[in-house]
Parts: sequence; C-alpha cells; structure tokens
Amino acid sequence: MVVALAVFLPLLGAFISVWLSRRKPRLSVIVSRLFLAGGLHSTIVLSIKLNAWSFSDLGNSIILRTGVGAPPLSINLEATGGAVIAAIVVYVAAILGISRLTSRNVKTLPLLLSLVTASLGLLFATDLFNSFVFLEIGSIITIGLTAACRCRRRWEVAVKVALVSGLVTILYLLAIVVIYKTTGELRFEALGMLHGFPALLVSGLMLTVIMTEIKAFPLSGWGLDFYEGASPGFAGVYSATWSLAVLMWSAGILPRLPIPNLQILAWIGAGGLVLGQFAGFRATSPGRMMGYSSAAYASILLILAGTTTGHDYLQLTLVLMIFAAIAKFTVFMLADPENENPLKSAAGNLLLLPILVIAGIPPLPVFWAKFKLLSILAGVSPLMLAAVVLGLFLEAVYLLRLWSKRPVRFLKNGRLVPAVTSLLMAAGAIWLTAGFWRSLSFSGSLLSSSTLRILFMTVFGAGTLLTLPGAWNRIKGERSYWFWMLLSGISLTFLPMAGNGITFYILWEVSAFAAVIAVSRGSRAAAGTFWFAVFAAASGFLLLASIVLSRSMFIAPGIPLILVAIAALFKLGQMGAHLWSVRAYSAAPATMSAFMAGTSSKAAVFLLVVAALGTGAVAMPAGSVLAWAGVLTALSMAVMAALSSDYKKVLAYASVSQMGYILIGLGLASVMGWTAAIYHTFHHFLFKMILFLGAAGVIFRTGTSDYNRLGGLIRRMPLTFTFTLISVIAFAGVPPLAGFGGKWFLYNGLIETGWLPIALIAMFASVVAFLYAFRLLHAVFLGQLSTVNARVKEAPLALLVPQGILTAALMLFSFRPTLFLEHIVPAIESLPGLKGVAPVINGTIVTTPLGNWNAWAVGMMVMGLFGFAFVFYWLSGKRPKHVGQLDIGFAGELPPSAEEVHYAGNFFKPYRRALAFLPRIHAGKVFSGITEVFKIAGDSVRAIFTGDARTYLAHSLIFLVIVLIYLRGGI
Amino acid sequence: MYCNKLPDKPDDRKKIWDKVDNMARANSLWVTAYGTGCGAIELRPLHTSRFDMERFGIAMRPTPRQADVLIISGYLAVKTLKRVIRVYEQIQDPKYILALGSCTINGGMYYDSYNTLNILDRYLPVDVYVNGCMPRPEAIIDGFSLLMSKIKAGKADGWKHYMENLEYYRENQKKVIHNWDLPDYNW
Amino acid sequence: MISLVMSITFTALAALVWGLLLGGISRMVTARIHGRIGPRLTQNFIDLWKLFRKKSSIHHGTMFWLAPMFRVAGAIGVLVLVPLVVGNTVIVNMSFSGDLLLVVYFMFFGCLGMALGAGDSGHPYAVIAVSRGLAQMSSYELSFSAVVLVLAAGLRTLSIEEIIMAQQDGILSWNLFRYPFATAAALITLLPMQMAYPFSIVLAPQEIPIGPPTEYSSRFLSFMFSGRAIFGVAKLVLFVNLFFGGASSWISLLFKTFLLYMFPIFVSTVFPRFRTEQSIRFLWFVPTSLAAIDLLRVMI
Amino acid sequence: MSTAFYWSIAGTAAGLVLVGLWGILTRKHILRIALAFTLADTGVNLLLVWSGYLPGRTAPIVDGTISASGITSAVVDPLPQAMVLTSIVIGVAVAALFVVVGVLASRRTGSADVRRMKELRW
Amino acid sequence: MIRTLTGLIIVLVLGAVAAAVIPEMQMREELQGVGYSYVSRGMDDTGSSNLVTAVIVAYRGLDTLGEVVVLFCASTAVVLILTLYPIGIKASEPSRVVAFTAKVLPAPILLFGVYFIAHSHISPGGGFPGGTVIASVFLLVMLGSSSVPDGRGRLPAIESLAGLSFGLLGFWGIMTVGQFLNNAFLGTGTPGTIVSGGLIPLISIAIGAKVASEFSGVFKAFRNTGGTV
Repeated sequence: MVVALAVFLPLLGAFISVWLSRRKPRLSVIVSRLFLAGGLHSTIVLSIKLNAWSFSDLGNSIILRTGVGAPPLSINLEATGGAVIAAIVVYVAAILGISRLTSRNVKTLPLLLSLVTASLGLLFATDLFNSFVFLEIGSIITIGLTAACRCRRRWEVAVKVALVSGLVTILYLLAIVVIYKTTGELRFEALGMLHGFPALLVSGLMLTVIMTEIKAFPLSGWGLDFYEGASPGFAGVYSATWSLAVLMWSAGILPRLPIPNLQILAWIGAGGLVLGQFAGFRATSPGRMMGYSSAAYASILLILAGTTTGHDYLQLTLVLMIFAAIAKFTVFMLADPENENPLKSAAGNLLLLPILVIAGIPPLPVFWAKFKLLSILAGVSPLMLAAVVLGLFLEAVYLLRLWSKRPVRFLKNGRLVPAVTSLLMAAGAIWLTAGFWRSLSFSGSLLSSSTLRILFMTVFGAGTLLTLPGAWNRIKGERSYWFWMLLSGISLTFLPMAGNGITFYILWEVSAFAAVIAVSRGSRAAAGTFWFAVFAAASGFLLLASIVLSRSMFIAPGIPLILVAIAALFKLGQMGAHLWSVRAYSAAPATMSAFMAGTSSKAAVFLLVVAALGTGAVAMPAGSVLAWAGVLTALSMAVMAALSSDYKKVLAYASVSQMGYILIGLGLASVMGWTAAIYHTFHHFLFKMILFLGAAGVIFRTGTSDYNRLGGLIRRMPLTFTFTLISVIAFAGVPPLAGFGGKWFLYNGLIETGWLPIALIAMFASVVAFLYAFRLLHAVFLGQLSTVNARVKEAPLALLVPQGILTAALMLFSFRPTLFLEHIVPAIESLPGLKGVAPVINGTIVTTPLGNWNAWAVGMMVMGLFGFAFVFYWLSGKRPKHVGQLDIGFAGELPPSAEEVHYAGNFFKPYRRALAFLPRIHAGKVFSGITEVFKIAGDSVRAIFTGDARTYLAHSLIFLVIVLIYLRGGI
Repeated sequence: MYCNKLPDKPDDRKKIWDKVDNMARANSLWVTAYGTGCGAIELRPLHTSRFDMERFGIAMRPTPRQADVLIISGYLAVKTLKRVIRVYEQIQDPKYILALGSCTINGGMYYDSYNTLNILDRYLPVDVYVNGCMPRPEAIIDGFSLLMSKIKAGKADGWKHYMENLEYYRENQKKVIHNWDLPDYNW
Repeated sequence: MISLVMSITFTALAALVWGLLLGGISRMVTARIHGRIGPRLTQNFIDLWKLFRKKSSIHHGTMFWLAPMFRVAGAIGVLVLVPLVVGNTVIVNMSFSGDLLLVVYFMFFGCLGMALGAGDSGHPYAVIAVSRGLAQMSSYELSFSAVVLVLAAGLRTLSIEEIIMAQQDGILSWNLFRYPFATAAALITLLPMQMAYPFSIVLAPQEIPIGPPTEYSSRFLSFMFSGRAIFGVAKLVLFVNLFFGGASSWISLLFKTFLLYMFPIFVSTVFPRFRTEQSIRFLWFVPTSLAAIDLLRVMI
Repeated sequence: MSTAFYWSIAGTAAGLVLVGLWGILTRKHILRIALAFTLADTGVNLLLVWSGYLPGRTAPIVDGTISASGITSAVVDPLPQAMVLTSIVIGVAVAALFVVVGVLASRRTGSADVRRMKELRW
Repeated sequence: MIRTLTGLIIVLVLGAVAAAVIPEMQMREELQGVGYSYVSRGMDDTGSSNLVTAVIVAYRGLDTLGEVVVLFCASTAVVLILTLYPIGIKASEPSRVVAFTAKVLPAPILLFGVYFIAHSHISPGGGFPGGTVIASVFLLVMLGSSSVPDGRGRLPAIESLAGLSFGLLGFWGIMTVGQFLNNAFLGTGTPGTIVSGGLIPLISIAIGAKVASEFSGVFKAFRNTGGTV
C-alpha cells in the first residue's frame, strides 16, 4: 500500500492537475505539493520500515504486487532500501523544484508529477518491459519539458534528446525481443538465464542502452548538450529525479548483465572517466561542466559495477548517486533564470558546498564513497586507481573553475532550495562521518614523538588564535572569512592528533578547502583562488591515493611515499607549485595570508615528518631530491621576491623560499638536518606571522600593497615597523635574532653530510634574502612618506597585539634558543632512523662536531655594544636636529614630490640585468604549457561531440559494434 | 616636509677644545664645489698630481651634508642663487664660503647683465674671495691657505654672521629672487 | 666580566687606530701611485675629529639615528668574535661564543643597519647605492660561502680557532697553500668587501654622491667612519686567520693585516669601475669558479 | 511454408530496422529522420510480434472455435501482442512529440537540417 | 561522405550481427515460459476471454498504466508546447465533402468506438483502439467546422477523471487484496459475457476515455494554433 502510494500519488496529482491547472493555477500548485508531500511521507515511512537509514541493509525490500497473479506473470514493484532513499531525494527535488518550473507556466505541473512517478517506477522496477515503459515516460517528459522551458537553445536540445531516446527505444526493444524469445521471461532475472550468442547480443545492447541513458563518457554527447542547453531549473530537477532514477536502475541492471568478466565495465568506466574529464577540462559553459561531471558519475557507476559486489556496491552507488544528484540539483537551482547564461550568474557563495560535494571533499558525503571506492580499486589494479584519481582530479579542477568564476548575484527568493539541500548534504556528511567514525582515530600515533606533536599543535593552535582577531579588520571588498579561517585552523590543530591516514586526510582536506574558501573571500581573490584550489585538490588526491595504496599503514615506501612527497611539495608551494602559493598568499585577505604562510604551510612539514617516520626515515636518494627541490626553491623564490614589487607578493615568495630550507633539512635525514627543519619551522611560523600581520595592518590602513604607493610608514606606524624590523632581521638570519639558528644547524648538517653544492646554494639564497628583506623594509616603511598616506594611523590593536606576542616569543627564543632546543633535540634524537650526531646543549651553548653557538653571549654582546654606541653618541654632544623628509641634499633643488623621490619600483635593476643571461622560465608559463597540453588533449577528446545529433547516435551504434566484437572475442 | 625652525644659535662659549677643533677643521676642509660659472674649470687641476690639494687635507665631497666649504666658482645668476642658498644652508656648521673670480666680487665682465649678481656678499657670507678672471689653481690654493689660517685663528665665522643676520640676507635674496619658492629654512 | 669589557674596549680602540692608520696609509699609497704627495698619515684622524666636533647635525628619523650605532656595534661585534692572536689568553673577547658561520652572518648586521639608515634618510641616491650594494654583496657572498664551505669541509670544523690551529705547522700548512684557489677567490671577494675598485659601485661618487651616507653629517658620519675602520680591520683579521695562518703575535698580526690591506689598494688604484651588473656577474662567476675548484677537491 | 514465413518476417523486420538506422545516421532533414525512426520502430514491432509466433495457431482470444481445454496448443503467445500494443502506442506518442519538436525546431533555426542544430557542442 | 560511409559500415556490421543472431532464434512449436502460463491460466485468473486484454489490463496492468502515462505525457507536452509556441498556419475552409462527412459519420464511428471499448475483454479490441476511434470523431467534427471547437476545460476534465479513475481502480485492488491493479477481487464472472473479467471493462473504459480525450486534446492543440493535421 505504502509503495503504491509512494509511486502513484504523484500520478494522481498529475491527472488532477492537468485539469486544475487550467482552472485554478495557484490551487493546482498547492494540490500538487500536497500530493508530492503525501508521496514523500510514504517514502519516508518506507525508509523507516526498511531501516534504510543505517545504509547497511540496503538489500531489504518491500514488494508491491500488481495485476493478477505473481511474477513472472505479473509485475512487481520492489522498494529496496537504496531505491527508497533515492526516491526520497526524488521527492525532495520535485517539491523544491516545483516553484521554479511552474513559475512561468503552471501547465508543466502534470509533466513534473508524472516524472516523479516515472522515476519511482523505474527505481522500484523489477521487469524489463516495465522499465521500458517508465523509461519512455521519462524521455517524453524530458523532451516536453525541455521544449516548454524558456531558454534559447531548447529546440536543439529537445531534438537531440528525442533522437537519442528514439534510438534507445529501438535498441532496448531489440534486447527485449531477444530476451523474451530466448527465455520466455521479462523479469530482470531473465538476463541471468541467457547463454551463448543471445547473451552476448543482449549484453551489448543493454550496455549501449544503459551507457547512453546514464550519459557515460563516449555516449554522453547528448547529455552534455542537454545540461548546457536546457533551462537550469529543469536541468536541476531532471538531474535529481529522472537522472538519479536512471542511474539507480542501471545500477540494478549492470551486475546482472550476462558478461563473463564484469571487470570490463570498470575498465570502460575508468577509461571514460579519464577521457571524459579531459574533455570536461575544456568546458567553458557551467551547464556543460555539470554535464561532464554527470558523465564522471556515470563512469564511476560503471567502475563500481565492475569491481564491487553485494553490500558495498549497493551502499557506494547509493551514496555517490544521491548526493551527487542533490548537489547538482542545488547548483542548477542556484542559477539565475533571468540571465542569458544562467549558471554564470548563480549565487557564488552557496555554489561552493554542492561543488565540493560533487568533487568529493571530506567530510562531505560523497567523499566517503569515493574513499571506499579507491580503497577497493587499490586492490584491483593500480592502473585503474591512477586513472580514477586522475579523472576525479580533473573533474575537481573544472568544478572549482566553475566556482572560481565568482558569480556574484544572489537570488532574491531562491534561498529555500539551497537551504534545504545544504541541510541534506550536511546531514549526509554528519551521518556518514558518524558511520565511519570508528575508522577514524585521534590517538596521534602517526607521530610518535609527543614533543613534536605538541610543537606542531602549538604552532597550529597559536597561529589560528593569533590571526583570528585580525580577521575582523577587513578592507573594502573583502567578505567575512573568519569562520573559514577558524575552521581551517581547528582542523589543523587536530592534525597532529590524527591516528591514521584517513583521519589525517580528512583534517588536511577540511583545512585546505576551508582555506580556499577564506581566500576566495578576499577583495581580489579571483586570481589566486583557482590555482590554490587546484593544487589543494591535487595534493589531496595524491595524498588520498597514497593512503589508499598503503592500506593499513599511513605511508608505505615506494610509490605512496613519492606521492605524499609530491603532495607535500604542492602544499608547501615549492618551486613550480609556487604558482598557487604566491598567488593565493598575495590575493587572500591579509590576515588570511598570515595564517596560510605562517601556520597552515607547516601542515606540509608535518606531513613530510610523519611520512618520513612512517617509512623509517627518508631514504638518501629521495632525501637529496627533496633537498635539491628545497634549495632551488629557496634560491629562485628569493630572487623572485627581490624582484617583485608588491608587499604581499614579496612576502609570499619569501615564505615559499624559506620553506625551501625546511625541505633541505628534512631531506638531510640526519639529526642535525631535522633539528634545523623543526627549528626553522617554528621560527618561520613566528616571523612570517609577524610579517604578514604587519602587512595586514599596512594594507588595512593604506589600502594598497604596491611598493610604489607605500613608503615612509615608519613615521605613521612605528610599532608595526618595529615588529616587522625584528622579524626581518630574524628571517634574514642575522645573528642576534633567531633566524640564524636554523641556518646554522642547516649548514652544520649539510657540511656534516657532505652536501656542499646544496649548502653553497642555500647560503647564496640566504644572502639573496637580504635583498628582499631590505627592499621590503625600505619600500614600505622607510624612504618618503607619500602624501596619500600622510594621515594613516597605526595598525589596529587586533593586529598589533598578536604581533607583539609573537615578537616577544621571537626575542625570547632568539636570546635563549636553548629553551626551545633542549626539548626538541632529544625528541628528534629519539626518532628512529636519523643518522648523524645530535647537537649538544650545555647551558646556553650549543655545540656540534663542527662548531659552537652561544646565542645568549652573542645577544648580550650585541646589546652591550649597541647600548654603548648609543649612550656614547647621546653623551658626546648636542642632539641632532630633525629635518623634514624632503629636506635632502638634492643638488640644490627641491625634490618635486615625495612620490617621485621614493625609490621603490624596479629596485634591483642591475640584478635583473645581471640575470638576463638566464632563460626566463615562468611557472605560470610552465603551467599554462601543461594546461595547454591538457587542453589539446581535452580538445581532441571532445572533438567527438560534434553537436550533430546523428553523431551521438553513431557513437552509440559504434560503441555497440565494438562491444559486440569485444564480447565475441574478435571478428 | 621641510624644516620650519630657525637653527639653534651657535654656542659661543670658549672651550679648551676650540684650538684643537680649529686645527682639525683647518686641516680637513671638505669641499662642495658649486660650479656656477667658468671658474669651475680651474678647480679640476687641484686634484691632479701637479697641484694635489689632498696634501692639505682638502677633499671633494659631493653632498653638502658632509662638506665644510662651499666654493662658488664664478658669476652667480639669479636662477643659480636659489640653489646655492639651499646648498649653503644644508651644510652643517661650521661652514665657509670661498668665492672665486671677479664676478663674485663685483660682477666682473657681467657687471651689467640683467641677471647676474654683482656683489655676492650681500646674499651669502663669503669668507675668502679669490681674485682673478679666472684665478689660477695656485691662486685658489692660496685662497685655501688663507681660509685655513682664518679658521685656525677662529675668525672664519661667516656662518655665524649669516645666522645672526639671517633677516638681512633673506631680504636681499628675496629682492632678486622674485618667485621665492624655497622653504624658509633649508637645514 | 670587567676584564671582558676592558679587553673589548682595548680591541676596539686598537682596531680603530689601526684602521684609521691603514686608511691614511692607503690614501698616501694611492697618492704616490698617482704621482701626488698625498695627505698626512694622520689625515683620517683629523677628519674624524673634525666630523665629531662639528657644531650641528641633522637627522631624518629613528632608523637614520640608529644606523650609525648599528654600524659601530656590528663592526666591533665582528671584531670581537674573531680571535686575534693565537695563544693570547688575555684578549680573547667573545671568540668563544660562535664559529665562522656566526661571524659571516654577523657581518651583515652592520650592513643591514647602514642600509636601513640610508633608507630612512629618504634620499633616492642613498637607496640606489644600497640596492647596488646589496646586490653586489649577495654576489660576492656566493663565492665567499664557497670559500667558507671549502674551509669547513676541508678542515672538518667551523671554529675559527681550530682553523687557525690547523695552520700552525709551518707556512705550507697555511690555507693559502692548502686551498690556493679558495684563497684567491676570497681575495677577490675582499675587494668588494673593502669597496675597492673595480667594485666600488656603492660609493660611486661620480654617479650617486657618496652612496648610502649621502645624508649623514657630522657626528653620525664620524661614527660611520669609525665603524668602517674597525670593520675593515675585523675583516682583515678574519682573512689572516682563515688563510694566512693566523697571527702568533701582535706584530705579526699588524704585519699580516698591513700586507693584506695593500692588496685592495693596489688593485683599486689601477682599475676603473665596473658597471653594477658587470660587477655582479664577475663576482658570480670568476671567484666562485675558483672556489669551486677547491670545493670539488674537498668533496672528492 | 510456415518456416519460410517465419524467417521472411524476421528478415523483413531486421531489414526495416537496418534501413531505419541507416536513415537515422545519414539523413539530414529532421522529418526524414523521424520517418526513419518510424521505420525502425515498425521493424522492431514486427520483431516483437514475430517473437511470439507459433506456426499454425490463432489469436489468443477464446471464442467458439477454441475450447478452453486445448487452448495451450491452439493460440499464439499473447504477451508479445500485448507488448507490441504498448510499443506502438509509445511509438506514436514519441513520434507525435518528435514531429512537433522537430517542426518547431526547424522553424526556429530556419532550416530542417539537423546539421544546422550544432550550436551546442564540445 | 564520411557520414554515409560510417552509417553504411555500422548498418552492415549490425546486419551481419542480425544475420548471425536471427538463425539462433529457432522457431518454436510450443508456447514457452510465461506465455504458456498466460494462455493456460488467463481465463481462470481474469475472466477475460480476450487473453491479450487479460495480459494488458490484468497481468501486466502496470505496463498499461505506464502506457497511459506515456500517452498522457506526450499529449500534455504537445498541447503545452503548441500553446506556448504556436506553429502559425492558417486553416482553410473545409471542403463540402469533408463538411458533409463530418455531419454523417460521427455517430456510427462513435458507436463503433464505444463497442470496441466495452467488449475489449471478450473480443479483439480494447481501450486504446477504442479511444483512438472516438478521438477520430472529434477530429472529424473539428475538420468539418471552420471554427475552433470550444472544448475548453471539458477535455482536460475528462482526461483528469479518466486518469484518476484508472489510478483509483488500482488502489482499490490494493485495499482489497493488497495487489495494485488487481481485477479479480470483484469476481471474474463468466468469460465471454459482457459483465465479466472483473475490473477489466472498467479499466478499459477509463483507458478509452483517457486516450480519446488526449488525442482530441492534441488535435485541438494543432487546430488552435491554426495548423492542419
């Protein structure tokens, strides 16, 4: 009874509304909603009866018998747990989509309601011919609604859909003829009774039909056109109702196909995923991107069908398909129907959640399914795993591009839909995370040394807390981002507590994508966000692949380790990947940059530490590769920093450059190297935070980060200058302050190991650091104060206080580094597998086999000398007279204006000239080269979608022919 | 942007160091040469091994901040005067002016030019005039030794005079410089 | 503590006097090479005194104010971090508290302060000079780093005392002979360090009046002069320690530094000046290649 | 005789389907494609009926000529007939809709040539 | 050219497949599978002497419901599309012959249609053909008059009612025997008589009404837009 109500209530509603919609349009909408609500209620009752929400007994079912007698004579509708949940999604989508679809023409109501019935019928169908009827209903409604909805290219789409569904009809009927003729049956079970040539033919036909219907890659042309050309309102409803039903139905059919080796499905899927997503990479229209994404999901379905069985299969397909459907529905619903290119003007903020869901970012629901899928694939074939990971990555890339186009408009009254669907997705996330909770672990066992764990947690936690106050000082054009920063920071803080790979990965990704969102809310974020997101996704997928490959361990040696190392390099934004880091750091809201450069970049260090330990210390060749990567980054980024003239960009380059030293240290795989790395990690955190927070203050007050428009701010912002000066001296490595220690340990380690060339370049890079260090101080704080900035105030307290705290810490550890080292060195010494001798700490003296360093003595000496010089000067005569900033010896002339005298742009011109012999390699160009290759690949792939409807038909038929030939084992 | 205060009055109390100071000042004359006129050409030979002014401790200093002596070499046009005033005022005390050539004394051959100053002393306190059109390097060295002996004697106090009579000098300066766009004080 | 302060005071004063004297000598030598008589030997003392006793001075801001102190503190700091005379237990200063790396990096302290002061003066020429100077410094530090690495890796120590002790077995044990190429490279880097021609692009009086200290006058300038004098001596001492067997007595220290000081003077007087980028490239390639030879030897 | 009939029906039907497919793939005019579809559809329907064919039997309707007891050996399979009925109706429905859409599409694009409907691609 | 060639190749290959597969489908001599059951049990189960109708309406009633929905959707879609975007052809005056025919023939055709529907369970025929026949009456009337018939509201009402009754009949089955669209609970009656076959006649009537009203709606839509069918 309940099943019947669930399926047929909308139909009754449709029958009523066809009449009512002419008489009382408003009433008909209400009545339809009532019918849908009734149906929804029935499905919910069903789901509770079936205990479907546990996602564990999805095979349970309630059967509705129809007609007379029992199957095979009559037809049953079987409401399995999975189908019921999908049905709920269908209902929800329909209820939410009604107003959008009927806003122009209420006469579409009957079609929409019938579509729900058709979807549910298909979901519950057990009979081949019955499925055919429902499929036809769906096709007809699709054609009808496409043509009826207002969008420019509806006719083209309608014709294509009609042609394709016509072909599907023919092929499907042929299959039914063969099946019935051979078995005398029409239930799904009949597929299993086939043998020999008919089995082969039926498999071919059914596979073609299914792949065309679910829009799996080579046969997805019509689907792409549909999603691009149909009105977004209908496309959304379609994707969450009909498309979902077809996918779930196909999921039921695919494993029953009489193919001897079902794994071929997985290969078709994997190949389609990679190729299809290459093509999608090139898509420009948002609707088309969604089309490609739905092709990706179709491919995943094929992969699932080919590799999993039973419970896993049911669960994975269900989770993947329903959440993707909800997400896609949301995306389309957010589109603005008034606009010519509707998705481009979708509400950008709300767009992110569904896109992240589709891309499978943890802990959003789809992630769990993808994770499990990848774990299974790791056991099937690494090649397939690689293909799937690549495909998913490409999908994530273009989805993120869709989001980063930063559509700005908010829908006036369209907030209900995103609210509900977001709630659904969030609920799914919580529900599934709870389901997987037992697989998470917060024992912190990834990093055995509690000292290091506490160190990293301190860095992450303190970094978050100290940047947080600054997030309230936003400049014009920035939107509130503190929440995302906090989220990112919290997940980072828990990162060291992660006890296994999956926990680590989730925290990592949450942190990364929260950061992406925070960055995107900057005033000029468009430039930085996309690449940031891409690299975050890339490092995420690499990490995921390696976790999946190394199974129970966090990191296994070999390929997983390499993947992790690359992931960490991406995250660190090392040379090559600095594309994102520099862009994102300079584009992000200023405080966010501080957080990212100072704090969250340390997550990559943590990852490397953990990875190295997980495999018993970094092996030498890998270590030297790391070290070389680090040193080249350190040098090249330092040069870039010296030559660029944007405050934040310089800091960004600088921070990437400094990360290079950490890499070298880690690559050394010796106690000394690791001491250097950890020491530098901590101190880099201190001084980079100060620098970026200082920059935040400057930018907040002056509204610019261009060197040419700053200058002389020491007069207006003396405290900020003091903090910045101290941290600059620190990171330049000039002795009394802390930065020297890191370099000292590093060179000790390098000389000890004998890596002299690396040491040489590292030393050189550290001197190049002076260039940008001075330039930074000069261009922003020294030189001439421009008239524009003549009245700026000191930075707000929210920025100054954290800087003060950090500076105090920096000074403390500068003069008494042993306070820090006496905890760190034993911890590092106790780690397994590190070679070399540990530095000896004796009071304030640190001794290595090569030399010694007494920071306290040096600090006192500098203080004493400085004090002496100062006092001597003070006592030795009259005070000097302060003169105005333009009162300079200018060949007897008056300087024209402060701005013209302030020398900040094109600063190290001779350096640039001296470097001219080098070929100029821009990372941007390299990446656009890679992108170009991808684009060409994508173009050549997507060239098959010529737009001619008949080509799509030909695709299906050619595919059929190929499958038949393959199944027959040759011609 | 610019200084807007009068300089402190020089401390005239006699000190035990004064003699030593004056000796040092006399033997370490750092020169900013303002090549206003043709006389500048005669300064160059002073560097050479033939005349070698370094043996007197005289050195060229390209910035007025570090100089002691301002050499005004030749005629001074109204336009140039502005710059010279600024340069002079940017030199730190004690400072001296060495004026070369007849033009600085009475306008020389340009005495009737519409824009040449005839008597430099009205506008800036000259410590030593070196006569001639142009004076030979030997004459300049002679001028220097005169200046040195004046310094040693503690009598080279043109700078004090200038400061004490600033209003007089400004008045004269503003008389010839019609569009006075300098800051009032150029220290 | 008192003895330490006294020892440092003595060292600094001695270095100042020696530095000014060397400066005077250099001016005289240069004059003689030019065929002039040149100034008195004490000319630098007179200049210093005069500057110190000027009656007025101006400043542009806090950093402008502090820069000369940076300079002096940095110079004395480098000096006292370097052991002066082998076996002298009275004047050891602070040489116990750090090794070669510390000294090398501490050398930037004064430069950085100087540069900051120049920046704060607001004079574009000063900043241009700083930009040139930093660019050049970063270039010669490449080869100097190579030299440091040669010594550190070759002698398996970074401690300057130990480097000196390793050179006490006769003249042939000097690093000059042990690592001739590295020494040559180091001597080339000494030229820009001492702002000698052809690397005198920082002061470059013909282009940018006097460079970074353009705006400095009077007492500030006297501080800078003293700082420069002391710093020069400190560098010479360091070079003597690193390559020329250290000094076994005060006499030999004076003698060796004097001889070493002559090298930049002679080079300086006979060469014209490089353009900045020429200088940078020269310093990148020539001395670094020289040092690299010894670096390879050490590595193999 | 009935065997030949059986095979000839099958051949005709298959031929119709193939001709229809060929038409679908190669024709340009949208209504011709619709016609080709109808052809193929007809072929498939024919195949459906063919699949229930038994030699020498009559329609599955119990009337005077058939006794209830011997019915299983007297009539053909009713299921394909039922299916073909459904299939025909569906075919009609789809064809109607397709023609409407096709006509309107050709009106809007100004041409009945499907090659002109390629604005959406790639 | 390429397209033709591709088409040709595809068709040839598929032809080869057909040539290979059809001989596998040997002609049977006996009923098999469900077909046998339908024939042997159909009369008893459903009380319909037309076994095809028994299969359509009773055994596989769900398919038929779906079929009705297909038609319903197609007609709704066509009407909707044509209302929104009229094709815009002017209708011409009906010729005399047509006008005359339209006056004479409707009654017999209507009768025929009703008979078709009412006897669907005992003789060849059924809701679909019957409904179509009735719709042709509407078409004829429409062609015979130059004005647009005023069926506003009535057709959709019939359509609604017919569809609703079909659906509700299905639910009736659930409520009585727990089987959707079951027709046997009313009693199957004597096969071959007009009151037999349980719900079959009722459903047939509903189907007939629905099909008729839908087709009429479609015709009207074409007419409304000024087109000729």
